[in-house]
Amino acid sequence: MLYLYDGPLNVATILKEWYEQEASSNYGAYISFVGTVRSEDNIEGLSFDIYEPILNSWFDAWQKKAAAKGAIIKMAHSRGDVMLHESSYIAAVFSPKRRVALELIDEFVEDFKASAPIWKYDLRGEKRVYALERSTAIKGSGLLK
Amino acid sequence: MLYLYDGPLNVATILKEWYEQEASSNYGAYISFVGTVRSEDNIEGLSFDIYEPILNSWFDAWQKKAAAKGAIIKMAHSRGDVMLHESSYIAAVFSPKRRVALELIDEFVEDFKASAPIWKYDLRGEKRVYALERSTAIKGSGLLK
Amino acid sequence: MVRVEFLGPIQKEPLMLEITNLKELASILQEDESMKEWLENCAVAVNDMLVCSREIELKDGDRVALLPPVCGG
Amino acid sequence: MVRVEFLGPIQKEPLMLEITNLKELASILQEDESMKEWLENCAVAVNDMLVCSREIELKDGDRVALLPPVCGG
Repeated sequence: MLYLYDGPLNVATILKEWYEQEASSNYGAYISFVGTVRSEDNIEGLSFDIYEPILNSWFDAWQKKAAAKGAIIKMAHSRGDVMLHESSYIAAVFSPKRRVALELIDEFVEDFKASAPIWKYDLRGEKRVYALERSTAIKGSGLLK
Repeated sequence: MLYLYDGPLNVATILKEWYEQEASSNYGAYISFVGTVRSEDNIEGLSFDIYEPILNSWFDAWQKKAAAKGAIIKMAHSRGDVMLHESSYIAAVFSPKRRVALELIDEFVEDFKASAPIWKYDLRGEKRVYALERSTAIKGSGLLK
Repeated sequence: MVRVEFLGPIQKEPLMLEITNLKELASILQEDESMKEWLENCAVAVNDMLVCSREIELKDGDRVALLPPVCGG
Repeated sequence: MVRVEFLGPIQKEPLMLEITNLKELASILQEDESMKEWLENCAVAVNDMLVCSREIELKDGDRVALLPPVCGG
């Protein structure tokens, strides 16, 4: 339940499809987080590189963690360019009761930011500039220094 | 931005409308919580009474609290009957960055459960049975005892 | 006259009472056996604002509401 | 031969190296001035699993990847 798309996400369609996929699964709580490109520092948009093999194994580990709490996680992310006010990221948790969903979405989104193998670039003019200062070194970095 | 509906919520439409309403507001985070009626204890559905004047003032106080953090809150709730696997509640937070949205949605949903003047009934057969054992006395209750 | 309303699951018609504070309302409702449990777990609003003191003065036209335990969502 | 890949923003072509552990890879990359800063902030994966020890043995056909700081979302 990890979906990658070229370009911006169709948020309304994805949120609807996920809701319908679980319509009879008897989950009482569905919480979703949508990340949208903000206008700041005069960027024109963002662009993303994804390394899928590690993203998949990272996501599978989270899915197991969620399953142990009776929950499931869904995630969508953009590859390539996403312009201002378009959305690049959706994460969602379905769980029987609300506490699990409220806590898991927070932990999942934070770990996603810290660990998921995705690289962000600012789009300015014709350039694609790696957003190093807003990026986070993965835990254990510096092994080869 | 408080919406009350007779009967179940059209979740996909509401989530889409809210997203579109804020499409150019430059919020980076949109987090939504959807509550759906679970099949348990052989209920056929739930039914809700709402006392709107106090719900409105409670919601307005939260909207001010959100505004102080640069965020906004939207909420939808059902009046009357909502059957199994239908949804009765949506809360959402829009904020510039993710931490505010992740924290506000949790605080808002919990205070909603503890304070919002809405009463829940189990639907069983032809009966509408007040769900006292799952309800929470509002802070300050017992004033007249 | 003060109008007293019973919200949600309390099966009781509104009352119109000549009272000047919540203490007097408490005395009146305590005599109603059907209200005994509700008085234990109900919150009170005056003119749609929740209150947490019985010392509040009431005047002609005020509205009091009793709110039993809630469970939205 | 071990294939070494540089992910995301690192502008460097993959290498095919005759190495048997990550220490040897570290020695080779430390000689490349353009890699100096990346070695400070990159994580390492062997066959798509993140590792946190340089003692890991490498064998013919293994794949090593360097992952610079991330920022999805």
